[in-house]
Amino acid sequence: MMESLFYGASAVALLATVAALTRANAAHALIYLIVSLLAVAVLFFLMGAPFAAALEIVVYAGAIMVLFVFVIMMLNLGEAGNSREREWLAPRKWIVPGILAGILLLELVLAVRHAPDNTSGVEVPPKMVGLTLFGPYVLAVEIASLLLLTGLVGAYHIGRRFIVRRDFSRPGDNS
Amino acid sequence: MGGLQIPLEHVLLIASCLFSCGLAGLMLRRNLIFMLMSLEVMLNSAALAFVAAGARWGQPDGQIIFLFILSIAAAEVAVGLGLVLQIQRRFKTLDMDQANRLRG
Amino acid sequence: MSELGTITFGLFIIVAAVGGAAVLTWFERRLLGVWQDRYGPNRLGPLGVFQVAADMLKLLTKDDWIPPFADRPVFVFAPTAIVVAMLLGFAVVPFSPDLYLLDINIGLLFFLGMTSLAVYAVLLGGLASNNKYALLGGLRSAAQMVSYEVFMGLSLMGVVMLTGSFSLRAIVEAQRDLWYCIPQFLGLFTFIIAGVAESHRLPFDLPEAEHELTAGFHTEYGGMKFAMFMLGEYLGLILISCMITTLFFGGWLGPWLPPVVWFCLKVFIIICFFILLRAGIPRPRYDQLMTLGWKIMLPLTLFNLLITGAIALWLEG
Amino acid sequence: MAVLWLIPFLPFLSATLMLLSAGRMPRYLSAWLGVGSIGLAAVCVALVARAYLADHQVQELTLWTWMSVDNFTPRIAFRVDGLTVVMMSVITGVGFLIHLYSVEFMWEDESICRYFAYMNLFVAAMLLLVMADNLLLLYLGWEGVGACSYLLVGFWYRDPDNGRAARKAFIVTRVGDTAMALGLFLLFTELGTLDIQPLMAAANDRWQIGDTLPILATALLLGGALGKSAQLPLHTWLPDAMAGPTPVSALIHAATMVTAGVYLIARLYELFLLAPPTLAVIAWIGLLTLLLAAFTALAQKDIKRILAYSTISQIGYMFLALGVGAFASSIFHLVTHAFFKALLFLAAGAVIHCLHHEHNIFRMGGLRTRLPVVFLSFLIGSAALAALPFSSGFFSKEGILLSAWTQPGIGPWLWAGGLLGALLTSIYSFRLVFIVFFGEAQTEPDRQPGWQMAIPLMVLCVLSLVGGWFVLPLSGVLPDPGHDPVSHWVEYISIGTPLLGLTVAYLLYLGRQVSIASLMASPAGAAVQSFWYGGARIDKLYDLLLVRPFTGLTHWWRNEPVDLLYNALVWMTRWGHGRLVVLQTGELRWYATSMVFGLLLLLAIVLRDSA
Repeated sequence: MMESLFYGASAVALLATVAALTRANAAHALIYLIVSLLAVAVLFFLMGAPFAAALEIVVYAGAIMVLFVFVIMMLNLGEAGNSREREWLAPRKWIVPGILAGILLLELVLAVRHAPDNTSGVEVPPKMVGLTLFGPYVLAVEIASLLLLTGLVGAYHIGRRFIVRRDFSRPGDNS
Repeated sequence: MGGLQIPLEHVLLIASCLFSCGLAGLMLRRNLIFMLMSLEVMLNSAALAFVAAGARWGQPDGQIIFLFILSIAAAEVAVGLGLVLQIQRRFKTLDMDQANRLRG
Repeated sequence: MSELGTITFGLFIIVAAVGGAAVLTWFERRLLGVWQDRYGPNRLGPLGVFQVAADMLKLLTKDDWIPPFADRPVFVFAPTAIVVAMLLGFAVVPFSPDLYLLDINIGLLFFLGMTSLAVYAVLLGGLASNNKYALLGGLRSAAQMVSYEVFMGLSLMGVVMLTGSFSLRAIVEAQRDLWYCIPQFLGLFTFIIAGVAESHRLPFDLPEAEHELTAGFHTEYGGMKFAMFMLGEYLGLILISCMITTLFFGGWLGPWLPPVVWFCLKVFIIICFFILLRAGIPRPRYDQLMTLGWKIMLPLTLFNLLITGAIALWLEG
Repeated sequence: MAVLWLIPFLPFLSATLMLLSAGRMPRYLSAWLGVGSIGLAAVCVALVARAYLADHQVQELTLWTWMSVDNFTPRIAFRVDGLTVVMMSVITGVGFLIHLYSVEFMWEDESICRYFAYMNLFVAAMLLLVMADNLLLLYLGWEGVGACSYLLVGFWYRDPDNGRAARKAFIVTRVGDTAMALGLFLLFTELGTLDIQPLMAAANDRWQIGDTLPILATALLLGGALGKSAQLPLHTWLPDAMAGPTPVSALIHAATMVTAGVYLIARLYELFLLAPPTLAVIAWIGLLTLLLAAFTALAQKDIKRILAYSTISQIGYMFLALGVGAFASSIFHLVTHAFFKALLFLAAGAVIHCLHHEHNIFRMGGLRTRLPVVFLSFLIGSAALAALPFSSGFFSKEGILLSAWTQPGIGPWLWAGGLLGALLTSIYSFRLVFIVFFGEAQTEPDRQPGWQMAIPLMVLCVLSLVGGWFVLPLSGVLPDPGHDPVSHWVEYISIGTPLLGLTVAYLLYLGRQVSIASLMASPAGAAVQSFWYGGARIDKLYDLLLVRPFTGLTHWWRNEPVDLLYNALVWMTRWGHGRLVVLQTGELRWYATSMVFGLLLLLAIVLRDSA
């Protein structure tokens, strides 16, 4: 039962990912991507990593992807954008990326082929994750926080001038 | 509820497939938003591999690396989407083949 | 509980929650009427209680129209998302010591995940409608939800710290001596505000602010799909009330009465409080909303977290 | 001991509060906080000292482990023995008096809050320095006091000269600190610990007297001590550091921080005992410094610079004592010096304060009747500085001279040098008294010192007088050489020398029985005077020896043939750039695809190797 759930979720994840990356409409692609992420969250949960599963939903699906939707809504390219995307997705353009990705997949399959181990079947509870995170990994946490701070400042700086504030006090100037 | 015992190979295989898909998407798509999405897929597949490895040993380290990947993804998306907005404003397109000059 | 029992119970919860949400539409209007010194629906049946049935009939028989310019699949998908997410959220609520669907040790995180997924209904609804007002409503909603989700999660971490677990049953059990509404009053306060904002009810209903955006993200929706949005909103209200009860008011704990009754009683009181909130407080401006979220509530939750952590360490020795 | 951690924490807390207020704190509140926190710390120190004096039990307190890297685990831990008790008492006691004094001195300054914040931070860092049980924590305090010294010397930062003085103080001490850091590295790599007690034990265990390694380590540590304590050749920053407010000079550049070097060597005396050559060097450096600074002090005009050179000279005595192994005498002199030099600085500050910020002693005069409290303080301070009999300086300096005398071999030479220094000290200190307080009035004081100034002066007067009778709880902590009884004439001479100096000063500057005006007017005399006035030209020497050659070298190097190599490199890079630039299309997908190519290749190689 659980095994079949696992393989089902894997199939959903794969199919949704493929679908996500071949859509012309960004919103549709995002919905597929979210489905894929939820499927991966199920995989995490089944492998005994409930904390990672929850975070995958809360942070990945619930926050990061919302940002994507937000930007798509802000840009709101509409049908024109979709048709152009469709044009860019012509079968001819698939050849090189397809071949390269195929070779990579082949190589990866060759590389992981000899892993005879099973997953342990032990659930790693959030408390243990937390203790390890703030124990041996505390320096990495600091670095990650620094990275996030950098991301924050960078995003603020880069995104700041997207909305040009009109100066309403000077009616003649509409630049 | 305990975890599931499945061959590690299978999980890694799924992660490889996801990674290849993401990579193909990255090479295929010209729209910056889709490229960012492909990057997310790749990061996510790497996270899957890490969590699988953590599950193999029953240790929290895999999940911790997942957390770091999560923070990297968050930072990357924040900056990346900021760039999307800027590029759209300056070039009036998200086609990365056209936005190829250093100075906008 | 047996497999079959679980399934039955799950179905029962779904029916009860949906039914509760339906009754709530009537109840809210009556209660608002009382507080605002007017009648509210009072024509059909005793106290107008059959108004619920009438409304349902009207919504169900309405023409299920989809605007031609809309993004069809997404347009249909959006309202279902919120109902599904909210109903899933009920899976982790412990109604009594042995009346629950799931007791996973990340119950709280599961709830947070479901509320964060509920955002998509509003977002995608607004996007798929292909309508200015809907889009603006969706954008507002996205920003509001993302902002308020941040401290919603953080406001609960004080509770988690005191209990040492994400499991909702453990959290209730830990409140045997003292309900967390006392030591975590800051957490309660911020969580209530975040909860109102997450279910985008008044006073934080900016995504659908009638005066500016006609009806915001569901401008184009009608009939059954509109009903589902409303259903989702009321389900969200009930879910948030359940969570507040569980996390801060001792869940099923209470003397004399059976646990389930206690639980329902508490949830009922909190729902009344939410309706009172709607009756009493005007809607803020959008920038005020954002300022409140980032500059007041977030520091407040962080402060709460700091103090709670310090006290927890202190008690530990 | 529970109150132990409060001692550095209280000043630190109040400094943090004041810094966080960003100068918006009302001035009376800053004053209360600034003085109060030190006062409370002093009370805590008194409690700790009482407990120590009762049972001579070393108190230890580990707060937490600072960091843990491999077997390097320095702790935030305090260790209080007799030496630390003495230092803590001096720091908080004298520090409290100086803070109290500062309230009046700095009251009209707009940034009094910043002043007290820096001062409290300094006290916290200094306490950390003396209380630390490992050298890394000590080093933290060491750098902390350096930073505070920088901040306070440049306190009136609007004047670029003050900023320059602050930078000079910082950079010159940094030279020494670098040496010290190297010394710490050496000690850690060799002995595997920086905790002071285990370090000493390990050093005694592994090293013989006269080994190369202890000599090298102690020499490096000595470098730090020389920089911080303004000894030859790193003394040049201290006279310039007088640019800061006078209470700062009293606290940091006379009573406490500059003696940190002495403390360091005393704290690590077991290590230094393993390196006799270093000790000899310390003695000679001390002697040279004290003579040089004494001569220089004789020629100065600025009241604070005179005191600054006198400080250098007195610390020279302490180094001399350390060099001859009289560690306890050195610390004793440190304590008495802290009393009388703080007194002198504060009195000088009062003079400056009352005379519209006049620094030149030749524009003062006749202040004896106009500022009686200050006169009395100055007189007592000078008497102690000159080591007139029965003042506190007399006892401590006597101890140092006798220890020098009993040193085998070079002892008499050191003794004679020290004696000459004592003579000079006596002359320049009474020159100062006679010129400033006697004779004709040049400038009229426009105010009298208030109680916040008078009380610290009084207390320090008493301490300067009776400080010599204190018995410091150093037995068991520092070795007491217990020198052999010396013949009486040695003692008589060292008692008589200051009196001789007083007489000379009287004849030259007050009685005017002997005129040196003609001597000073002669070319040779003028040259000698200007030589000493310029601090023995050491600043010039450094400029000539270090700065000029360096800038010259850089100028010369700028157009060197070596550049041809780099030019060739540039040309090749340009050429390569021209060829490779075609790869940079700006197309993101192209980049990604090429990266994938590389990845595939690498993976293939790895696979082939593993297969």
